[in-house]
Amino acid sequence: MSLGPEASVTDEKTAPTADAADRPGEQAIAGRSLKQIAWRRLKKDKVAIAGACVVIFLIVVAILAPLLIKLLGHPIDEYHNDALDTELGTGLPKGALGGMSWEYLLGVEPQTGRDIFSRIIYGAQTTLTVAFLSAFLSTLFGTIFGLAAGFLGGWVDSVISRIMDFLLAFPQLLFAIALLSVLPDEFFGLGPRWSRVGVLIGVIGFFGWPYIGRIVRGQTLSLREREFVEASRSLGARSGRILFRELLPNLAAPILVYTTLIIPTNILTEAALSFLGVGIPPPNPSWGGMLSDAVQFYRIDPMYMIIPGSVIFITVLAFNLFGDGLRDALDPKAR
Amino acid sequence: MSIGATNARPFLEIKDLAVRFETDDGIVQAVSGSTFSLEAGQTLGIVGESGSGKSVTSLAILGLHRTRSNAKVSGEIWLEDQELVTATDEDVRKLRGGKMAMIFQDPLSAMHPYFTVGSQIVEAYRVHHPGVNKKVARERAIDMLARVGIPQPERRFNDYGHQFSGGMRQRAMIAMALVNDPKLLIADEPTTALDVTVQAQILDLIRDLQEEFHSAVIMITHDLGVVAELADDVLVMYGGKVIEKGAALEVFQNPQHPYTWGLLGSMPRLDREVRERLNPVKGSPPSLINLPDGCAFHPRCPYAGRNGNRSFTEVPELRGDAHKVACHLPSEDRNKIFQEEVLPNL
Amino acid sequence: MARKTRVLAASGVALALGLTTAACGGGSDDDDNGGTASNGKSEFGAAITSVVNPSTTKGGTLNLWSSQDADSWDPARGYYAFVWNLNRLYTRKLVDYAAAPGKDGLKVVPDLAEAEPTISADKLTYTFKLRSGLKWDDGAPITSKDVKYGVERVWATDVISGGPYYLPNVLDQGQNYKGPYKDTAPDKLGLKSVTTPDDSTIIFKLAKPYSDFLYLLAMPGSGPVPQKRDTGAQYGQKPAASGPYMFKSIAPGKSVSWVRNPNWDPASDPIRKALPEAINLTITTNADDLDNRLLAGTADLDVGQTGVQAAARTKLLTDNNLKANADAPNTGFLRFADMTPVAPLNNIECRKAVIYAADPTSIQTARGGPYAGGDIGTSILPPNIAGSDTNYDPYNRKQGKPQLDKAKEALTKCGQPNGFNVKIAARNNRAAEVKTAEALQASLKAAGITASIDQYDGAQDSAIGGSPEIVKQRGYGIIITGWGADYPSGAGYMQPLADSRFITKNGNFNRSEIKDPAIDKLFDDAAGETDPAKAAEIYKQINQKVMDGAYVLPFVVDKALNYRNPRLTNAYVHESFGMLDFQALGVSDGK
Amino acid sequence: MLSYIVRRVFNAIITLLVVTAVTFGIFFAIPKAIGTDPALLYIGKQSDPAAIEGIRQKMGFDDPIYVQYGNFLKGIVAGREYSNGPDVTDCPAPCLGYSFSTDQEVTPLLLEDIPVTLSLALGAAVLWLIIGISFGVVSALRRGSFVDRAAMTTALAGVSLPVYFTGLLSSAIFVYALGWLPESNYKPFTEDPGQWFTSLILPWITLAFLFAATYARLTRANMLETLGEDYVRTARAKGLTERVVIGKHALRSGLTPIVTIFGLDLGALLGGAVLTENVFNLRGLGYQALNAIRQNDLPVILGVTLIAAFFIVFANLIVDLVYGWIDPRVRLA
Repeated sequence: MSLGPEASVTDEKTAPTADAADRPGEQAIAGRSLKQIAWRRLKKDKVAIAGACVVIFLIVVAILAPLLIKLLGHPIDEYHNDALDTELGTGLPKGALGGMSWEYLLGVEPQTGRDIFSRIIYGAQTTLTVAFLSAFLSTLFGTIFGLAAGFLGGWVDSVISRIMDFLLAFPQLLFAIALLSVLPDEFFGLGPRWSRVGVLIGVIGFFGWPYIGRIVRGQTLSLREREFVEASRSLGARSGRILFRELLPNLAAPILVYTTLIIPTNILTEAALSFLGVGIPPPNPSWGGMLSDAVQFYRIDPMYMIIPGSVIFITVLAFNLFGDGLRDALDPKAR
Repeated sequence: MSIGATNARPFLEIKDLAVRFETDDGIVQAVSGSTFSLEAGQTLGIVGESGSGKSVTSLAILGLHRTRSNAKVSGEIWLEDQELVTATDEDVRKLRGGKMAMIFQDPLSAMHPYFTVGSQIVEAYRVHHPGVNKKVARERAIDMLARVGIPQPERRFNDYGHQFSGGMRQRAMIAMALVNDPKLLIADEPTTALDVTVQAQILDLIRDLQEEFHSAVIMITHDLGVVAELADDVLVMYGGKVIEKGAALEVFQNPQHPYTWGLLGSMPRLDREVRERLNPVKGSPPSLINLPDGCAFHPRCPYAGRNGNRSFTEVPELRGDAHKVACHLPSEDRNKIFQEEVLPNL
Repeated sequence: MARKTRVLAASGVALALGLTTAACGGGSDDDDNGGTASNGKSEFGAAITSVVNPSTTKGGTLNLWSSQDADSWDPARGYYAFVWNLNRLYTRKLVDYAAAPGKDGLKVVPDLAEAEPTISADKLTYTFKLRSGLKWDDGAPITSKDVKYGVERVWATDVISGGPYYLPNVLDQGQNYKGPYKDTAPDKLGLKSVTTPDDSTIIFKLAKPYSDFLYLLAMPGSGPVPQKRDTGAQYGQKPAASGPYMFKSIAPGKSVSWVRNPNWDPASDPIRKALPEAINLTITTNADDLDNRLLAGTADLDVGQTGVQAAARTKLLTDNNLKANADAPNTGFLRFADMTPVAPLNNIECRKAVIYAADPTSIQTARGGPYAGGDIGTSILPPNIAGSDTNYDPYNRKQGKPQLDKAKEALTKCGQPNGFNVKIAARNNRAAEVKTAEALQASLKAAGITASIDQYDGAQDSAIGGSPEIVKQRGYGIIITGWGADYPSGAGYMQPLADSRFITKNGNFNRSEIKDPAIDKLFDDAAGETDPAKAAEIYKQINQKVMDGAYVLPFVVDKALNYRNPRLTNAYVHESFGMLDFQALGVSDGK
Repeated sequence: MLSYIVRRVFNAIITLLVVTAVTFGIFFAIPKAIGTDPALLYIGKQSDPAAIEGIRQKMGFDDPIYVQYGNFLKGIVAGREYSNGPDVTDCPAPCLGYSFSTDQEVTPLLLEDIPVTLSLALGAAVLWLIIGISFGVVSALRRGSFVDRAAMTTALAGVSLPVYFTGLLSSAIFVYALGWLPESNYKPFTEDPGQWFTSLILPWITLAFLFAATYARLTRANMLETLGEDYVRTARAKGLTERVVIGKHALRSGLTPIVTIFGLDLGALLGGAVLTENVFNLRGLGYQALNAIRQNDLPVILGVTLIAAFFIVFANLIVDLVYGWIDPRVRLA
């Protein structure tokens, strides 16, 4: 997660928010299942629900991208010189607000005349795919290694913990850039776009796992000492059973919360890497790449910067709102 | 204690105390309609399960709910001649730690980890004795540490909480609470976190100190044994309400409320062979957001409806004089049940 | 065999963020950028054909700015065009380009030499006599031995790498000379083909006639270096000055300041004006800040001369008062794509299909538009090289539209009626090249040609795009590139691009791998041709042959829209650099 | 305590070695993998075989990697000499080698960048600490109030805004549209304090905004947790004024985690604020690093990575020590 564009290296989300003042309330509603409680709270959290709606909307848009573009836009790599000012030779979009019109809903790119609307929608595909899958990857690795470290203890724990410490003490963004700039552009016949998506998922997912790993390890350690695990162990339960029947279900809530919360971070990271020129290769659009193109023009065609920037902002905010809501609803400390 | 009497108020008098918390999930009625009083030099035991409102009651007396914006307190709390619910924050603050002090359940978490034990006691002393210089305060703190039985108090003065053993830590907490000779001492489960042997020492200490300072003590606990040992009067709370109160001896010998019976049944006793299992009160504590109508205990009460009255909507009052109880069941029925069904199993 | 384009400043940094636009340009058409102001008054493009604000007023400080530092101040190591231009301030050579606008500037005239060299009848021996009284900035005399020593340093690429490497090709002649640092001769002047019979005479002996030889001697690396003051790799930190200005201080990445060289005698120098009292160069990281300073008049000139950024460009093009102090000269660069022998582009018809399918306008716009990107390119010879013909448009590109019917036709002839797949290679550190590749990709799509873009490490261009083996291995069919001449002759410009003998394992620039004996022979003919007009005719033929073979797809003839402070005097574009002649500049207000 | 420090320092050194070894390995392996020669990178514009051979010898590219790595380490500790016969270049300790692309010594190159990054990071840190912590504390104390909600909404927006967007947006507004600030053009403080300040205002604010948002959320969460702690209740029960309760008892432990995080954040930033520096054209370590990566300039990449790792590891060390000083439980454990 710290890959995150110049974000705090810490995971502020680990900070518990349970307030002792609420404890009477907690006791009061004890007895209902955690799921029910969480769902009830989540439903009441209008902001989180709004976030979730935006997220769902974006996912639908990304899935329907080809259709939407047919209906409302133009192919992403179609040049439209007619939408640009060629008279004075500035190459800027004709008309106000970066050339916004019914023809081009979000205007056109300077110097190429490509439809920004279409490119934003296609960018959503890329961004969301990368963000979700890399979050999944981090979660998978984080859970496996965190569980292993916390459950097995001993040298396994020390090795995994050292690796996690090491990865966290690494100039990660620099390293990701360096790695991305030398990894192959194409493999498995996926084509440049999806190959790159794969590489991005790998790199972002890889640098993200220690964060989940640390949390899972900590939770496992504390759960391991809890009565119910002790009890089942004393009853002769095998490790596998303890792991999957006792530990994992209890880890599910925090894992879900942190997975949700690294998605927005991954979006920012993907955008940052694209912004720095090691993301999705052109002409495939990505939000960060569009912002990076906009650097040249933001003084004279600010819309070209504002649109992808705002889209990144709204998407990340929506995920954060939803994630925060989910965490508040599920916060294990509030149980 | 009779209302309208011209003689002086009791040392502490609580009238219709109610504490509510507004939470996201609804209003939590932590304490409702709690009324009791306490004389100087006396000890009141408040017993109940967790969530029964006993701790909230004590916090309300000290005014510690005031910093919580979601807490609402109503009713009256009279400490001698001063009403505390309507008093200003500043007035209450001045009483806190001075005239009334509190000992908490877990001395480790109740002590600031970054400050030495000594400095925390000094701080408590100086806030109520603003003119006193550090040296005097220090001597006072060391003196207190010695009085609560901490060996080598000069040396321990500079230690941190985590360097103390559990019992010593609680002694230090008591020293901190008593440093200003409080008239009212509230001990909230002071021995729960301690070993059994240490428990006894701490209880002895509290009793000794009470005698020495002639304080009134409120002993909050879920352990009836503690109450039996220390308390003059007993208050049984359930679901935020006082359901039985009376002299300790009276309540123990002749408990009136089925819930109290349950509590007594769940008490391990040394004078009796260990049974296969204790008799806990079956079921879980009620939701304070949606309290059952009428007697909050009725869903768990094994005797509810014995008299054919299955309506619990009417709130039973605390009836009777000295020994009071809030129960739907007529006292004859209860006595019968107690004698025939409960006592043999205790 | 070290041929390499001069690196233009902005394209050299190419901060990936695209913070600098590589190669911008403006102007309408060819040479006549409206610059008709022969009265010396400033108007748009005036400095291209005439001297703006002619003056002989001395004094003041010239405030030069740059968004990029020099590659090296060592004359033998610098390769950026602006560095060569700035070298004229402190490095004199035997011969140098004349100080004049227009085609006159392409002439090489005596500098340290007192006259044109005596050339033997067999065109193999060049004898120069030095002027008398020439002095270094420390007062020591400049001798022919200093010149020879300077020339020898070009060989020493193991110590002072980075500069052009033409002279060894002509003068080593099998000696396998290792440069002065490994020279076993006691005076370190062991190069046999150059002799210095006395302190004012230097004789070059060539193995075969080479008509462009004087151009090589006009490069900064051929200037004199005093052996005593040579510190090898560190020489660039304090180079000796033979010209009118000497270094006062060099703060790498920050600033440079020059002051007058007291030992320079104006009488001995027919080229340099030396008007300002001092010259400062400030290096900034913020190109937009530089533009703002230019427009505000607090900076005099961007020495990169690669064009202002998009924001300032818009201002310049929309404000006629500002525009009057701007020029959009040809930079001497051509932006084009090489088509390699990777199938199916080994078939001429397939190559033609690409040329016809490419949309000249969208590529031009992607490069900055008709004004900022440059004129649509039609052949490989840019207008500043003798032999070029701006009306020569074999593929009818000037009309600005892709010719899909012709492309289809060519595809059919090529046996690929449904189009084919091709890989476009572009340097990842050149934003404009990537943009060009995208535009090309989009227009090829319309003709059914499916192109994918491969961005390769631009820092390793010579080892990737410049390696035929790697190109083949990676299957690059089209390589986006750019090219500017190191010296303004047809051979200097075209030979590395089109002569089969210039194909090298690394650092290759004949990336189309043109192997046409007829073209090779024409180059040989031109080398022996001393009549410039006849040579120009040969180069014209070569140009046509290359275009007939459809080896390259020219994009634009690069232009740069530059702004100059109105207070600058003697401002004119020097055609050999494609930028203002820095040594001629003065300031009108004396500040 | 002493053995604790020694152990920590030892760990730090090991981490640094691993970081450099990994970086070195990767960047050595990469040119091999894609079939290029680092000597070619040095030569840049030439491909003269003699020149390439000269560079190869001088830089020792023919040596096995562990020898090269050994030489690299030796250079840092004792300095080294590059030589291929007549051409000897002395690189004094701490020698990080020569840049492939500019042929400059890496150490002074990076030393020049450090003040830029330092100015950026420290200035921003002051801002974000003040803003983040004060809003976090106020929000925690007035939980649910308008101030709390406004601050937390802003903070959530803050953590959702990429710094490269806020950077561009702020300069579009304040530099270009309103003209309140000049184009940023960094000057060292020692040369021109005024310009130093004006060129850093926007980067500071941009960077601080992001971090302040994080810190406000974090501070609030920590403060809420601390305010719920038993010892804060004890402090109140002692009759301490709210000022003392909050200012002494709650803040002290509520801010302890912030110290940790601040140390790590600052450490990471000192290694180069890649995005901010690039958006604002600040030629610091992050700017240098990105450029070097683009040009495959191994010595510079290695140098920056080493410095960045050093700052991170050093910050970790400091945090550990400070933690021990603040929290007696750590110190006396």
